[in-house]
Amino acid sequence: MKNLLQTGQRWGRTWGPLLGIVVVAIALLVVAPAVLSPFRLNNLGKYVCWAIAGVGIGLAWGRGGMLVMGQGVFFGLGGYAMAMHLKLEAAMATGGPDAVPDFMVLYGDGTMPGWWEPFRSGTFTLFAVLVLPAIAATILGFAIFKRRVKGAYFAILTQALAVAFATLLVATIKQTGGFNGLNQFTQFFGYNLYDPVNKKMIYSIAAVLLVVCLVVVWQLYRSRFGELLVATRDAEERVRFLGHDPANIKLVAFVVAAVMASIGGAMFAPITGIVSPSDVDATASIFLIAGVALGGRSLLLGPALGALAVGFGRTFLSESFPDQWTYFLGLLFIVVILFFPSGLGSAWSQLSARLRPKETVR
Amino acid sequence: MDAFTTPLLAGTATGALLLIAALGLALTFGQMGVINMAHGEFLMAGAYTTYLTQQVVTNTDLSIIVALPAAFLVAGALGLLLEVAIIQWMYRRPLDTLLVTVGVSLLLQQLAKDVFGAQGDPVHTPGWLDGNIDVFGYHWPYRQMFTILLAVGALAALGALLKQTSYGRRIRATVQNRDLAETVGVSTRVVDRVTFFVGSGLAGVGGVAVSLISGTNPNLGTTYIISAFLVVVAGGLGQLQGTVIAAFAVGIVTAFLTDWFNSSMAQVLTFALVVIFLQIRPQGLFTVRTRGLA
Amino acid sequence: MNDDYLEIRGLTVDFDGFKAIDGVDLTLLEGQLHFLIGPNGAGKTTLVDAVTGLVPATGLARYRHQDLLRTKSHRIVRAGIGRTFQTATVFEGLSVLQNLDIAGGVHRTAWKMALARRGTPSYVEEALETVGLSGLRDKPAGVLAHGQKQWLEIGMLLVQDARVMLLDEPVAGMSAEEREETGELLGRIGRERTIVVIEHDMDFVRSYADVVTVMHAGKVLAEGSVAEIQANARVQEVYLGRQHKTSGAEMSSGAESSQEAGHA
Amino acid sequence: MFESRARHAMGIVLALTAALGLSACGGSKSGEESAAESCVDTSGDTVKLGFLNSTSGAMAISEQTVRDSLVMAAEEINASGGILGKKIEPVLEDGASDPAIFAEKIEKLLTGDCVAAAFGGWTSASRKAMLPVVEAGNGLLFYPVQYEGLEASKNIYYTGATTNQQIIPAMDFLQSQGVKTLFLAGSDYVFPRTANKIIKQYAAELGIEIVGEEYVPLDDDDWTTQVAKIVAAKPDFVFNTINGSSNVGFIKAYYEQGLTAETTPIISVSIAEEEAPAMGKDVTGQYAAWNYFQSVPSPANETFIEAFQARYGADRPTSDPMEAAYASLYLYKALVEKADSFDVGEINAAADGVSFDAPEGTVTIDGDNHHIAKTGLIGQINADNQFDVVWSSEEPIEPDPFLEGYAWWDPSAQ
Repeated sequence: MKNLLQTGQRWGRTWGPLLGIVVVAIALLVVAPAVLSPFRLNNLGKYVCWAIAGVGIGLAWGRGGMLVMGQGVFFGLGGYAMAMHLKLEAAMATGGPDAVPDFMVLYGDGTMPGWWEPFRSGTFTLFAVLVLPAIAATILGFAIFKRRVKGAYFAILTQALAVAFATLLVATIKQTGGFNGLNQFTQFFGYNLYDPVNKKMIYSIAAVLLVVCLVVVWQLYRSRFGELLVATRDAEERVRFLGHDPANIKLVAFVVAAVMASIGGAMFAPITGIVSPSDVDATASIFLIAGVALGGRSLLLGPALGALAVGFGRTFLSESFPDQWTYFLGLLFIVVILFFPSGLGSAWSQLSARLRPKETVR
Repeated sequence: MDAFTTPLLAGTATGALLLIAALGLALTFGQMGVINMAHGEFLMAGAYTTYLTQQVVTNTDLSIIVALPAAFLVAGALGLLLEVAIIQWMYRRPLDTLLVTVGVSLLLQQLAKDVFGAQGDPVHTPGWLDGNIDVFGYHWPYRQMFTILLAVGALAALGALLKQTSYGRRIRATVQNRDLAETVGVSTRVVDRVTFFVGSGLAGVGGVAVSLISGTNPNLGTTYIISAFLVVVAGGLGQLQGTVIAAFAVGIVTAFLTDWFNSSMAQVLTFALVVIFLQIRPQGLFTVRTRGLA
Repeated sequence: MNDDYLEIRGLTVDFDGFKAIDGVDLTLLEGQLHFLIGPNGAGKTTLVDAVTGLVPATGLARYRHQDLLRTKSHRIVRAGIGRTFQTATVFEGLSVLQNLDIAGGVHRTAWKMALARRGTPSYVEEALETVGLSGLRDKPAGVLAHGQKQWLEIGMLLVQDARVMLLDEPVAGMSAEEREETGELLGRIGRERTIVVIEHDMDFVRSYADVVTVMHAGKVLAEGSVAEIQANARVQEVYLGRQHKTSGAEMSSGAESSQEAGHA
Repeated sequence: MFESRARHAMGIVLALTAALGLSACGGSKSGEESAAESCVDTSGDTVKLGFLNSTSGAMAISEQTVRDSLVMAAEEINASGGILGKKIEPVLEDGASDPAIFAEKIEKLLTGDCVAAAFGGWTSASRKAMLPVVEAGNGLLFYPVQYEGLEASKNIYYTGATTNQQIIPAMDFLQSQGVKTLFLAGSDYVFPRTANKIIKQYAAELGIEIVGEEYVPLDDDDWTTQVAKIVAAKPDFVFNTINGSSNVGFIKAYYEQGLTAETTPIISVSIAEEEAPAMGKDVTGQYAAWNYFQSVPSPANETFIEAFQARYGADRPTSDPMEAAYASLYLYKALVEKADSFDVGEINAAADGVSFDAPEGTVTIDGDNHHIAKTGLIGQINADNQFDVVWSSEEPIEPDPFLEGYAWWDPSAQ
């Protein structure tokens, strides 16, 4: 009997999280498109983008102990890479293969910086969405982790990075559209962006990417790397005396988190139709953190569900209480961190752990 | 000549402002490990206190003098309230204090917006501060000199508090070894509260100086908080001299970069320089060496 | 004699003008249980820190022709030198098995790291067996007794295949029974390794030490067998002198036992 | 054993996801566009209009005033019988100072609430974000703020000034004052950069020398070092395109370093009646270029000010964007009544020449570019923080958002 119970528990440990992912997949891919209006589905798509970034934050912060306060930067790298391509697509659709984006004509001298050129290619853009943040995160992470900058120092540096990044974007009007950001896209890899059928398709791509990211972290969490990452979070110096360089372990988690944020950003561009500095600055980065904190930073599904909840709450509260909704956001941080430091997801699992003995009696 | 003196003098004044803002942070961060993201809003509270003081004390020459202790008390009281209501439950969770105070910061900004309105309120510069002196072509405003004096004063007062008073000894004892301090009879609870009060109060004083630059507005705190934290990070923990040098270095370097490029690039480059600096001295300028496995 | 010995020559650690280690020479041979004793502040832990890259030092520390002072901590570990800490530091959230498994991860490929563990590697089984924790393999390390955590740490060094083990007060706080078990364990595994133990408990030192080095104020005071050390006049002086300066209440148990040694 | 199962399981989850994803992915390529159906329902006795302004975030400071005058205009129109006999039912939304939120909310207003038209937006970023949504849904947006021009959408009516109605008149005024040297100070974003590009080209045409150009980020209030450069450059005039609270820091630094309205006057394009008293300095004698001032003498303006202060308090000043927002709702009423329909196509067809006796004077819609003809005014701040009109273009200026009628304009020049 005991054996059976143990088997059951092990079964649950292996399959339980996967079952959770399947439920999320069905909810996002089958239920949501069936019950939501196209507008609300598009809203959900935006939250899904934040959730993808949130999954990466869960890895870096929840499991790796790195409070990444500047994920907006990587969200922005992906978002701007995609937006540059969409902008060029829109330009080429009306102005031929050599057309340049409208804002360069309006605000600049009508010439396009050379580094925009490769983004005419959709393949290159997809490649850039994955590789650009990886390179940026590797350079930055290498500089920070190798010199053993961690804890609050790390958090503050990443936040300062987000501020610097947004400032840079605002100041480079002719290259990045400045404060206005990049917008007025017309198509997404040839598909008309304003056709409801296509919007649904783009939503589905984002949802599938979220599920894929969840599966990736699920595998990472149960791998030896996952164990080592948690070990590094809890006792970084001790890991050094296992013969590992903790910097490398953290770097991997940081880079994976950056790439996920970038993927989220890349889908954000076609779903909202705009990427601007206010989507990637320090405040936007804190929004990303809020969802992860709410859902449970070290859980598998917590960060994603938390990000979806915060996204929904943001829309709902700002529609219902347009003037007071920042109070709710402030209170959310205070209440969750003060009373549920491991997130609401953990509060729920603690409760269910207490209830479980009764269930197994049945 | 003015290509050199202007950024130098203006940067020193900016550095002085950063120093006042960073002193309180360095104190609470160094002693308690608390990362107070609402510190910028204490600056804002100081600025609004200046505005309110000018409504009551209509003599502008006098009001700024009255505003200094008032702002210290108001911001200090806010800090004390924060410590008692929230922070005291979160020691040993330093990263979490960062997130909680982000929430507090959002609340305070919205509160300021609702109480004082989204439009900023004017703060009048007193006559004796409204002028300048010509230094090699730079019309150096008295206000900037006042800011520097304020920073020096705050630093001297804080130094006296730490070095000369029994509270100071207790604070230093707590910074160096909290557990030991407790066993020899220092009430670290009281010490923490005093530190938080003083640290936040200093932000209030900084708020008076800020209000002379830009009046008041609900988002005023966000402008300074990141730079102040960069100063603390670059300065290193546990020693105020690091904070002092870092504050003036960041202020002056930013001013020169602004002069050579523009404000936006200066912000970006200053951040890059801090990261590069941390490559050379990862623990900041000065650090207290501790033994054992951290 | 093969190359598997740790050679230390003129090692100096300077903390802003204070010489915590001052020109230490030591040769640590394989197959011997080497004990490092001395009063608090003598520099024992700092010596281990210097050899394992935790504090910067000058002089020479060489193992298998590798200059340890110019090597990063994790590379030193990879070169076969492992250590433990005064306070047992195991990964409390992970199980005993996971703790040991993680210790064996250095030579795994990236691909293997990305996969979940399957079964138990043989070297992990062996280590479990050797340190006597087989029965507790699935327990979280956090719930282990103090002595068991120390054994787990030694087990992790075994999995790491550390040829040199630097153990910082492994039996502090253990019961007499546990000390005995630890001593035997060290004897067993010490035959084909270089083991250095920092210790205060002179009974323990007397029972198991092959070679004892006494440190005082950053310098090596004496080196030899237990009997030679006990007969050494300078060693006696250091411990007796220390007794005069310290009040009885503050004296640690370690100091008491060393003082005992001085008299014996 | 469990490991291999887990891998299978992972494979199954991924395959399932792919299948679910693909099933939802029936996209259609461009060209086979499915036309957006309008859901606007005006069959009842009300008509829904969306007011989309930031009431939170950094821009709330400005946009709240626009919201206030929109709400007042709606109440007035309802009191006098509504539009085509239908009462306005306002749907209020917060743009939260975030362009992406503006894009989201305008879509909600158009497709969820099915409003007949939306009013609002402030920053160009918010307008740019809303533009494709409004065009795709074939809705209507009324944008009430002066902006950098270079835009015309059939689905947007621009009731604020474009550059040839504010920037160019300001330059004409400077020339009339005999200005020879000019310094440009602005916030570091699109409007000031674009405005200054136009100013520099026109200045060359007018023979005015630009002796300096400085930008500071929107959220940075410290202008001390930049003002030092103005002191050194000793220009005849300063053209100020700073936006928001940064103006306070600029003005304070300006006076601190000994510059005054007598020595080196400033002409601003974003300091109005609301902002002037918030500077903490006596800014008497400084200039601003707008199309409306509270001091404009007209019966329509008297009524407007009276109503506004009765509704929101006697101490509330009225300013150009508020007036433009107020006028935008009345222009919409006039458009609908001329077209005798709420249909966007019919409104656009009837648009040319529709006019309204606004507080600033009579404004008329240009049917081609959907901007309106406005009179350019220069005001000088008096001791009561009101503006005395010191210069006027006399006639309403036809809107020319792309500056096609100006030979000196070369968009591709730096």
